[in-house]
Amino acid sequence: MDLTFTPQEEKFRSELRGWLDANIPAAWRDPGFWRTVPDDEGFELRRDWERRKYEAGYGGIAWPTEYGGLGGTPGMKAIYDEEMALARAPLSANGLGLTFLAPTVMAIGTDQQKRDIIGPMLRNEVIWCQGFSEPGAGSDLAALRTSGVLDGDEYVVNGQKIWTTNAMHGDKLFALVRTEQGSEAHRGISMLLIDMHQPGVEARPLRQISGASEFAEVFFTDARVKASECLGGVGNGWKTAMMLLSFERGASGISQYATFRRGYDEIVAAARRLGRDTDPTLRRELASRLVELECLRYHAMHVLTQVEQGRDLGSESSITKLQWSEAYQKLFETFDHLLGLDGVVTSPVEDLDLASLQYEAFWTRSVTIWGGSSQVQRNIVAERVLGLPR
Amino acid sequence: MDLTFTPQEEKFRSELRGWLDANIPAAWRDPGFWRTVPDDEGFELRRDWERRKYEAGYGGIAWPTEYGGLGGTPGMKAIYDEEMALARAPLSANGLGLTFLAPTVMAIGTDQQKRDIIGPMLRNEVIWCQGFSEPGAGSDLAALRTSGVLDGDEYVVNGQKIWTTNAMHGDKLFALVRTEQGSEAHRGISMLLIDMHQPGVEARPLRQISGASEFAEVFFTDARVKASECLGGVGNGWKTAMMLLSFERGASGISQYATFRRGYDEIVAAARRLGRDTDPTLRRELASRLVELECLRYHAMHVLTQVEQGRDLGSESSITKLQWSEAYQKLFETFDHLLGLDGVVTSPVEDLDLASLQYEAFWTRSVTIWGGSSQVQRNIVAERVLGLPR
Amino acid sequence: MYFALTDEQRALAETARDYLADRFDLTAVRAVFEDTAGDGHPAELWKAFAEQGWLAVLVPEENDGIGLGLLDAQVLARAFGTGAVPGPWLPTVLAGEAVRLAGSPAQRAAVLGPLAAGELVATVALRAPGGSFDQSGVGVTADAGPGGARLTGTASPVEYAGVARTAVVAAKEPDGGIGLYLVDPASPSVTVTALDTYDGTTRLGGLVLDGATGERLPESNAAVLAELNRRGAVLTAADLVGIARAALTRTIEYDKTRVQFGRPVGGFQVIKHTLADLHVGVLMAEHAVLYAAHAVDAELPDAELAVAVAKAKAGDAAQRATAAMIQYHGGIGYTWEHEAHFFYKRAKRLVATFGDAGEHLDRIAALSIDA
Amino acid sequence: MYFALTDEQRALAETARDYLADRFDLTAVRAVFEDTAGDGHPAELWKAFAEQGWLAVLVPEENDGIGLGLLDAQVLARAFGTGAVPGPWLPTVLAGEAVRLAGSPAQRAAVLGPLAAGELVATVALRAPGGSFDQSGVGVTADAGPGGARLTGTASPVEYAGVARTAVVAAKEPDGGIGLYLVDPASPSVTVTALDTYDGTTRLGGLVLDGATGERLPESNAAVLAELNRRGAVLTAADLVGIARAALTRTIEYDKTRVQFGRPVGGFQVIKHTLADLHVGVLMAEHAVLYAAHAVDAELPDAELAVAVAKAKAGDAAQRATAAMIQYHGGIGYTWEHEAHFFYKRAKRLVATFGDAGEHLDRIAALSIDA
Repeated sequence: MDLTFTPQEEKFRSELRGWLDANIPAAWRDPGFWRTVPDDEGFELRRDWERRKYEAGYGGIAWPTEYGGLGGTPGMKAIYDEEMALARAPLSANGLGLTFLAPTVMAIGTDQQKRDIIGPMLRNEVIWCQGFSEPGAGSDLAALRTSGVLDGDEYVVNGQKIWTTNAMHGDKLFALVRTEQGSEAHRGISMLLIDMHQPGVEARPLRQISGASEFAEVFFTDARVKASECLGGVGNGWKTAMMLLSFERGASGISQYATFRRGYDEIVAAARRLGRDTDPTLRRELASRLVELECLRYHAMHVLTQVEQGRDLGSESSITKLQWSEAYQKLFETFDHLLGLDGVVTSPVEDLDLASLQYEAFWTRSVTIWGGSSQVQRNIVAERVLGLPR
Repeated sequence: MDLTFTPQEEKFRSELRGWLDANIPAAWRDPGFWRTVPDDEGFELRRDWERRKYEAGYGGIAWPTEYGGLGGTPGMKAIYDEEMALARAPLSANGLGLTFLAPTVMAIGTDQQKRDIIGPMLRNEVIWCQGFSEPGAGSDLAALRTSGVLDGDEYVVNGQKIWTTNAMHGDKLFALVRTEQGSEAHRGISMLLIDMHQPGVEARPLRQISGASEFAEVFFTDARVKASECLGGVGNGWKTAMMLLSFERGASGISQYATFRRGYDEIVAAARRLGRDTDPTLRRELASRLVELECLRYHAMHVLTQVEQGRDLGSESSITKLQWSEAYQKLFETFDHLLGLDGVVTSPVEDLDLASLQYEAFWTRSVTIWGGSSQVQRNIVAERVLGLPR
Repeated sequence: MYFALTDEQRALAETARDYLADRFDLTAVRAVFEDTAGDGHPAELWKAFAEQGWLAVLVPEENDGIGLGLLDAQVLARAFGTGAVPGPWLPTVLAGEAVRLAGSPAQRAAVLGPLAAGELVATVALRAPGGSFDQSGVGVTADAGPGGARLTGTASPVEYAGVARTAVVAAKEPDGGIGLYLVDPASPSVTVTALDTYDGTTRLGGLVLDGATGERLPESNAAVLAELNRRGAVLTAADLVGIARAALTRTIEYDKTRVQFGRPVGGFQVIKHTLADLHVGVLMAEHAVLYAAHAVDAELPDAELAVAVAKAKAGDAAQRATAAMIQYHGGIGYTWEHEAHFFYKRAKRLVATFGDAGEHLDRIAALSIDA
Repeated sequence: MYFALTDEQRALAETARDYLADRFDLTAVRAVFEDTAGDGHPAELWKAFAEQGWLAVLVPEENDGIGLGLLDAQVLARAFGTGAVPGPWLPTVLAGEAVRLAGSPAQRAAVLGPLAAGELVATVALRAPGGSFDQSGVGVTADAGPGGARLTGTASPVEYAGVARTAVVAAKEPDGGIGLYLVDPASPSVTVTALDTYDGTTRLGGLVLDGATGERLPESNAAVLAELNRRGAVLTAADLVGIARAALTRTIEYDKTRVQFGRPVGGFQVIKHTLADLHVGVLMAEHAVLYAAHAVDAELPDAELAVAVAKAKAGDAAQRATAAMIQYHGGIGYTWEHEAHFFYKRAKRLVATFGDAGEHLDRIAALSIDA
């Protein structure tokens, strides 16, 4: 057992922390900041900040240097994730591209794709969106119906995607499209790289129960994409998507831990302000939540160890997702219990603003749905980890 | 809303209570009494006591008088159930016969069967056991394999039943037997009435995790039963069994409520003795258990009202079973939490004997398994009450 | 033994349900929900409430009411939960109950008639921030001043503080007792602040009293406050049960038709079992509210226990059912355009109104452990 | 970053598992379990423990031990949980820890060598009935008497009080502090009562001291008692994690083959999801015990928190997994002949040993809310 990082890794942490201290505006540390900024403006702030971060040398931490990455260790990537969360750095403007698309392109993209996609993504010149889910294809992704029909050297795409993060600001979309007409299930699908700046592509924001719009719907009406803009080969879309999603496995949960642990402290502070932090039952309930958060931290160290040892993580990401999403959701149920009727209003007493925590409480209702619902994750754990019959 | 009973019903209650006061020995009121008496002796006490109860006019409360019953109202039956529980009257020696077999015989038995079965059962001259479950047919009762092959005017029965209550003291067994060889699922089954006092029938007690043996296994080796000893017609066994089980629906849960509510008070008393009744969290946990028990009481009134109104109860019994079994099991989980390490030993301090509560705690682990497991009950509620797809 | 609604009560429930379905469905609810600057008090709806007698249900006949009981009133509260209906019905009815229970004949005549006729929107202001729904949670004090009592302190959140013309305010009195006072929120010594809430099916405000004049309800005391809180708890529990049943029914209907992996998602065993458990829980909560309302009406010895059981159970059932409504609609239930959040948010608020689970469980513990 | 057992630790785990599978399987456990009149301390097994070095693991090399850490010791505790192994390993090892932490060189020499060699069965007696596992739960007082301290009071339940030749007894001292004392249970002023328990994988007793002579461990104090309780909690949590994993693995294996309704019951979605959730819970508990053991060994700043997290989580995982073992074996898991009850009962006992969930959650709350 050795829970320390190497001296090089700790040096990296200390430099990164210094850079973040100097470069994240004080206003951003206010938990309410991003909700006060109009959506478009907020996105531009994030895009610009991320570009500066890249220029300072903090882009693609664990990517090979040949792709513009830092060539760092898995430990450095974990440190990076943790420090970003601790510093309240905004979410990446290009998160899905950086996490999923880029490593897939590195693995199976053509040379042209590697050149065209990775650099511009790192520099935030192109913002990537993911086009997987559809209204009729949520947990059952293979039921997707968006179609692409070959017309000369272009596909003509029709259909609809949903739950597309950043779609209002996106430039391109890596989308699963049924390119073989009449095909069913996971056959006949291709991953097409679609330009969103064309008349045939329309994004409409999707408002959530919190009132915010993290997601959007994307409609394709005779949208066009070059046949060469296909990742992983025509008809191989399902296989490509599975590889792409497997890159989630690097994510250990440390970033979630850092974020949720701060949420815990904010909840405690709010309860204290109303004299509700001394209720013995609520204290135990809070403590139970911390048990799950600490387990998430230990689990993150376990995952990082597995990655460093080069072990196959298998379906570990489903376990990580279940642990963080359920713990996060329950933490905010406890927020409701702690605050009682006073949690119903934004400012129950002077100098106490619950808006951010209330917003987050609603957000937690979504985390057991997207990215594979808890039900889908349990299926995966049962079948692939425990070997139970399908 | 009118939660009172009629004057006649209240008169019945008062007389019954007086009779029970006078006729239940003081020793029986000690929660530990029945565990101190050897099994055989205990059974004889119960058999004898029940005979006296019958002779005093308290047999077959809601049965028609033509069958030796009292011809009472559903309200009287509920009062009877409640008073028996309150008085700590022992469980009936012939419970499965009285609850299930008798009304089935009244409904579809031959005249001969009505004469042969009902009177002797009421007088406890014949103790009836139920032979349904098998080692390979638990939740999936239709997978049963015990076979009956016609040989002249008798069936020759081979196979095994399990979870048979009172089998060590039983005289006859109403058993589901596959009388059509090669048949599958619920076809080709008959309900045979088998004499247990023959060389081909052997009962072996089945010890439980509590150490007691409420149940037994019954082995058939060329056991013989007259073809006329078939209830509901040859090959109609499944239909007969479904009718038989439907008579559970009269049971409203009031008897369970009275019993569990007393358990609640006993648990509180034990906790008080150890100074654990003031823990605020455990108090709330206890209170949560009482919420479910009180709901069970209200539900019992609801069921009784439905019965009195002559309404079809449908699959209500699954709801009753889920409510009482889960509430009962959780109540004793709270017993464990309340007593903490002191609940691990039978007598943590002088004058405190936890043996009965500990025994009951183990018993509660079985109630979500037998009589249709919680999983089976939830299937029934989902499909038959909520109309969800099979 | 008759543990059920009467035919008349069932008819009342149907009338309310049908009226709301026809004239104030979820589209109308949405308009109020999204108009956060509005007063959340649609005039047409209120007029209908008065015409249907829904404001008169608990008002005695001598005060031009219908003089029914809490069991009848909970029929309406449940219907309003089922429809996520906005408007100051609950606070108005409870203010009426305060006057009925503790007012002088003159006060009863002055308040109850107009209230039953829909001419008076009223509210109750019974606790301060951080407080519980009992004597200890009262945040206003009453001092004898020239010409009557002067009230000072805070009450929050108060339902429809912005539209109520009369507020029944609970106050601690110099002798250590509790009194209930009729206060005019528009008087200069009262500040009404609109409070932002996520539940658009209501409007909440804070009351700050700075020596405000209050007209005492002469029979009021701590016991009447407790009685008022009990009645508030029963009606809130009924609303929650209405929410819970609506959320469950809508989820079941959706899951019967939503197909994933080639079959209705309602056919997956995990979802079936979850919905079955929810049904049992909602059914038990329905029983518990019926029993509690009757126990209060009939002054049964276990009325206090029954109210606590009903509120705790109804809150639990509603929270589970509305959370499941979001989860088992998949992503669509998480969108603003879907109705799931009306039910989820209303339940979340009401769970804590008139005592959260902790308060009621503590009461149950005191009644069953210390007795 | 290396959050895992070393190869040596893994080898130790395998050796223990293999030895127990070969030489002390569940048939052997059953013999002890059912022999309720016996001392629950199979001599052959103890001899093997000594030979394998399993009693010496925490004893310093200077006292003829192996001098490893709690992380190594928890490997063994986990194996004993996996095998539901009886015998006084835990109380003996903890008594050794008390002497190692607070004993004089002479006491260490006298106790630790024989203990490591399997020649001394010892136990710890740290709380009274109704008490918690901290200073406040101590039920023995020490008074200065002629010729040394005299101990009076009660400690219960004490593991293997009937076979231990030495007991480490915690006592409140006249100055309000805490001391640990070596007591001979066979001395005339000590009464040892065998206590009936449902968990046949151990033997429990009560100690009543009536002016018994105690040899003080000179460095002992309240902090050492807390340290001892922490180590007890970690090793108990490890045992629970072993139980939980065994219960889950056995249930999965059974449900893969048990057929109902034409398919393995492990193929039903409700059972799959329950087992998946259990797996996540057990895995997290495994992590938590590893971390806690290391945190104590390395004296990490969050060691106290980590121990409380590990004990709370391991207890929860074991209780769920063993209850599921009974439920998801169907009726057979409820029979005496099946092994499910060994695990269920052992878990039920250990959940409350060295602090139940409430105690540990209170500690977590104090560390994270009041800090």
